[in-house]
Amino acid sequence: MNLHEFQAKQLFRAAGIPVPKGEVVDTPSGAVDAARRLGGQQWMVKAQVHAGARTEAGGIRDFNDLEKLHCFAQEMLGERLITAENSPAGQPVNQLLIERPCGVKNCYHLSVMLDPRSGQVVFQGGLSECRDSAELSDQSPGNFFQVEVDPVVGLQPFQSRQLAVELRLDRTIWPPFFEITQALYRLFIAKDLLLIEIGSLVENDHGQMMVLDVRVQVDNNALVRQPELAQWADYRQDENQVLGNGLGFIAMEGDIGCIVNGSGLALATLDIIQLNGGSVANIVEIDNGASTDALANACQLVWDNGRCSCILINIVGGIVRCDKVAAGIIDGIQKYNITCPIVVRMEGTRAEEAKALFIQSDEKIEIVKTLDDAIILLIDTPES
Amino acid sequence: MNLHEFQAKQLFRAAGIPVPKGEVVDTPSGAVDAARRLGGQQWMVKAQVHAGARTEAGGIRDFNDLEKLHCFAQEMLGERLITAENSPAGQPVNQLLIERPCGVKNCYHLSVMLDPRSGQVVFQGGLSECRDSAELSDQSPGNFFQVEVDPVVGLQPFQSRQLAVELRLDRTIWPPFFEITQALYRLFIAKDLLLIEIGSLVENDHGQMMVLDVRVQVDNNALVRQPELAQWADYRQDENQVLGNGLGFIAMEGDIGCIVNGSGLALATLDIIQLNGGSVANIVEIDNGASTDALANACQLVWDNGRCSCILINIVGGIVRCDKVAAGIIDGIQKYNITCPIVVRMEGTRAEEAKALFIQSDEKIEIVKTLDDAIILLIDTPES
Amino acid sequence: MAILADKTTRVVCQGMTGAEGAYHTAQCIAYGTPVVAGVTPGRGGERVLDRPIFDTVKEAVDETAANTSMIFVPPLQAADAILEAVDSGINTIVCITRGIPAHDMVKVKSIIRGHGVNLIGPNSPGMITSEEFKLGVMPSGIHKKGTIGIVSRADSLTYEAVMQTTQIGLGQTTTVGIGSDSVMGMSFVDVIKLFEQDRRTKGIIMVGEIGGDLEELTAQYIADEVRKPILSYIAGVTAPPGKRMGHVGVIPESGIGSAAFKCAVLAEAGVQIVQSPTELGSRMLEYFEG
Amino acid sequence: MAILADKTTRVVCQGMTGAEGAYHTAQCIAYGTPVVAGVTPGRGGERVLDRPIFDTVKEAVDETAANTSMIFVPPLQAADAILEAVDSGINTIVCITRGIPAHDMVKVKSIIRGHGVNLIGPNSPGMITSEEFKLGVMPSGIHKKGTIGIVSRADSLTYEAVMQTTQIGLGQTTTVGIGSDSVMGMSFVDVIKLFEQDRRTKGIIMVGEIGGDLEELTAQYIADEVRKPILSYIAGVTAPPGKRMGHVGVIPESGIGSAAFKCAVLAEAGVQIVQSPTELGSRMLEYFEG
Repeated sequence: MNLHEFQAKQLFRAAGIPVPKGEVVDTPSGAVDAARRLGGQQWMVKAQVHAGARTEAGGIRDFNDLEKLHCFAQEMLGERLITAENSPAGQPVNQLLIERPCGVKNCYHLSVMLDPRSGQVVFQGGLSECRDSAELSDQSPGNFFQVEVDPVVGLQPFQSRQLAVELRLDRTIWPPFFEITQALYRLFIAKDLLLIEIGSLVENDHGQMMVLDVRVQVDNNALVRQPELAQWADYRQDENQVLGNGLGFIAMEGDIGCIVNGSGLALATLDIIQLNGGSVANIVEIDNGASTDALANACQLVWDNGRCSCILINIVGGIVRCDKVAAGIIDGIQKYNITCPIVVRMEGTRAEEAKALFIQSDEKIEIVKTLDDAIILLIDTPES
Repeated sequence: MNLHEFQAKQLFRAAGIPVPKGEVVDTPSGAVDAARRLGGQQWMVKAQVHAGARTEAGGIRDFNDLEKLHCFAQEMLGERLITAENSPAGQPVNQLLIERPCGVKNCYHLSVMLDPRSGQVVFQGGLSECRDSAELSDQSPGNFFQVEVDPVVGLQPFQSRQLAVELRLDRTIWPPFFEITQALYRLFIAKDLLLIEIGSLVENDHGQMMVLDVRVQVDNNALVRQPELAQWADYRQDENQVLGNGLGFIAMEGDIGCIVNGSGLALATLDIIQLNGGSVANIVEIDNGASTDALANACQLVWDNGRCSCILINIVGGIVRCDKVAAGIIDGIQKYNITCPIVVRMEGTRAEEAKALFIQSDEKIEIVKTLDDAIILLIDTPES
Repeated sequence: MAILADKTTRVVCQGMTGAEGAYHTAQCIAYGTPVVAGVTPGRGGERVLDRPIFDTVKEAVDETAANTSMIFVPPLQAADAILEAVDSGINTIVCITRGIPAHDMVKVKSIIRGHGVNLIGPNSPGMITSEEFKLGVMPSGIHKKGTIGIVSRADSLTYEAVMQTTQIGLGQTTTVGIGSDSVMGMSFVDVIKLFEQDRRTKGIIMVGEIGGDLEELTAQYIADEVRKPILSYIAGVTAPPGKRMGHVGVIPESGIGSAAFKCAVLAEAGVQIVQSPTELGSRMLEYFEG
Repeated sequence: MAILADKTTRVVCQGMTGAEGAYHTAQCIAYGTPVVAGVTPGRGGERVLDRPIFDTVKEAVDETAANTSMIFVPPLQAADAILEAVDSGINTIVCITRGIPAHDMVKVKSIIRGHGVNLIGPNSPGMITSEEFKLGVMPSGIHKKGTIGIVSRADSLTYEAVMQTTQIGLGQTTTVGIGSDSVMGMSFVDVIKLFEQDRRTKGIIMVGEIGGDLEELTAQYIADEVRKPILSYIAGVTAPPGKRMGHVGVIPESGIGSAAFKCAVLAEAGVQIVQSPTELGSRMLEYFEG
């Protein structure tokens, strides 16, 4: 799960990592009030979406005129920002972060991430071409270097020194840099983060270190023990996501809706349909945690008020039991009044019981034995 | 460094580990006042010395009569308590701990210690023959069992469960027991402890767990980063100790005083003197950290106002430089007006310079080449 | 028996008293798996599925000589369960639990490194030696004793590979789902190494998917060490690049993580690539007959 | 060269810019030790003793191919210094620093286990191959090239053993002080193993002391593996039992930790025991001549 920049900075502030003075607002007048409270003659206004490359997309601007700031806020709020890193539909801007800018002497980037393969926490750093807007987008592939931390051992002081030396930091800022690296590591561990990406860790004009821009990603699996972060979820930002009720959603542009169990089968179903000339409208992945209600909801998501012209239900039961899925889907078909053709292919745990349920349901459902059979029914022009 | 029981319990209380209500006092009237404040009809009075086996030695008693309690406090305070675990001179009782007793349903002992060889933190537990006085002395060699914790990994929940199962704890007290083991581990690590020995971990009449008796040992090397514990040092308790200024002291009963560098050489010097029929009055070990002042102080400690009849100075320089030691000792001899014969044997780093200093000093000092030569000079009756 | 289990295998199930644990353990027992005990803290002394329940794995090992564990405990307790199994001398662990926090798993990996433990999963359907031994949640009926070793990281797609090889008549030796979490125990390489050494296994099917670099890392090993025929399907060849695909994350245009890149490096390593999972069985058969 | 150093050894000194570090490193250089660099965080770029100073061990290793470290940093920074050395690829570390908290050292031991690093100390006088190579703080003058390997955990008493063997004319191959802290790196066994394998070493002297169980643990290894003559002195045979003896702690009446027990198990393992350190040289000579 991604955090918004203002949320990440709130975590940083609590962890003792210096960030610029700032306020988050959701109205144009709020933006102006915030700028007044922050004082000074110049303000950064940063659109809060779960994507990088906001500067190039016009989502980050600086102003020295409150009227212009107000206009920009008015333009931005409620609109969708399309950056090089998000989808063509962009993401909604519901909040703006207003900050005091800071004079930059030197600029670095520093990431902390979990390397799933090695099982290490990796600090990766490099020099950054800094702009005042200070947001990381495409990095020039400069001299990156990394330090690997065993999560059982933790970040050692010598590793912070190695980072400082590699970054060629002025020795006067070693002490605050060491504090920042240790605080970042503690935060990374304490909050179950998968990624902290500081686009601009700057040494400012006063020889202090400060974080201007940061992206933070939290482990979805850990949200149950991070209730304060779970509250920060902004599902409006991600069209394709794990919905938290045992469903995952992938939006495509075609006309065949799919309900599938497991991500592998979802991708394979996509492959088979598209390699046979069909096109997929969307895929709902269900997992073992999906309740009967969630399964009905899956039908609603796939059907999407008639956007799809037919639906494929492709379930290979294992820990997921086919009959339970069938019951939920039959509920959904009736509840959401789904009228398009539905093709069902079920194998594995309790598949026979499931098929019996479909037959009893009186809904117009074709039950097929193999995926190839399903394809024939779903795709009008198999020769394409 | 050992802590007093009341100090250990203060740590426990802060760590959330239940201990009986109690107060520490240093006067008989204070003892009575404390008992009144604690309320109830019965009180435990526990002499605070750095040794176990206090109950058998009469250092722990329970009273239901405040006058008798007052008398006991009067008898104890300012006296030396001799237990089976301390030296014949005993240790001074300067404080008493007054506690409310607690009804005991089941009693266990549980130790946490650092095993230097394996480098593991060892939890050792067993059933305890519990008395209300609840102090561990010699344990009946019952069924001990242990769980080893890698200090890098930390105590895992399953290890607490293993302990609970081995102790055959009633499942109703598993949750508080798990909390106590985790709190003990955190305390052990956070405070640089070498030993936590809970003589009586009891399940009381109300099904709660409580620690009645505990001994705690802190790593001397860590006192610099444990300032609050360093303040709790009670040097009156230990006649033989590392004095903190680079000197260690071992008191014996003979007549030859020794100043030696390093504990190995101290023991070897003791061996050589005693195997040759001599007897040692005391040994001061000096280490590299000893200042010139401390070295002079070493002379005072060894001389002990004339208790020793001769002094052997046996230094093999390495990181310790002989000339620096010589200078400090010459100072000491003059400052404390030491009049007995002094034999010096110095080898190693800057030994020649050291010998020159002794010769220039005009003090009556015999310089010898080997330990055997020193023995001949020191011991009148080498044939014994 | 083929890989990861033999005549000496004795299974303890951690979390056998839960609904999922009890259901699937019963299926395993019915399949012939020697399940000897269950472990649920606080439930020691009970019997479930006619097997004794212990409070700790250590007791289960002491009393029943269990050496293999199947784990069904809830996600936040699963890392502790794995560490308990390793500490108690269990040498093969199948962790079915999904949703374990990544930080827990990287710590587990670091701690058990060098212990010589086979950890399958987490978030794995488990492993099954067809018609002999099952340690997991896969449907039993579709597996048929045969000659193909299957290893997959694409959960439900594993069954697809199994059905294909069953229908075509080749059957399977052992099928291993290595799990679809990013932090996993045994990798493709670890399992393929066992298949390469196993006399009964004549061919290997590897089912991968887009994202990560696991298939890329496996290619070099295959090129250097694997002599048996090996066939692979990578799910997601038609997934649009630059788009977030569920738990897989954003798929790059090209390079590490994309299906095209994975297929290319595997093909170069001598792996036969199929474009659709429906071809898995027929292409393997072609290999043997052709 | 004898043990723990050879023609490829290149030494970095961590803490060389401190007073002790500079003094003793100068002595080591004078003795012929190939000291190539120093490391002091924040002092990189300076030169001390005509050697470059680096901020990190990694830089020192990269620039000077150092593979051995001598550590003089203050006690609370020493554990980090050891870990830094290991992380940077140093394979032999002599830690002179005394007063390192025990918790720091047990963590270090746990972390470096399995890294194949030789850690001598902490609280060690270091090691010296007589008239060739010195990595430590022992006085140089008393060492004479010869045939006896000396290992000791009794700091200043080590020099006593050296002087004895020098005076009697046997001389030493290498002398190793394993340090007198309770948590230590290389043990008696680790060093004796190297002496047993070393062709130049003809006899071994082991200097122990009361307390702990290190000598007891060594006895079994000697009985099983050591063929060279081995002589031992255990300091404290006359220490009164039940009494606290400085840092050694309370000495038991009998059993593990007492001098009598240590001497008995060592004698049973075939070790010659001397009662006084003044006999170390003469008894070893007797052995060779008798």
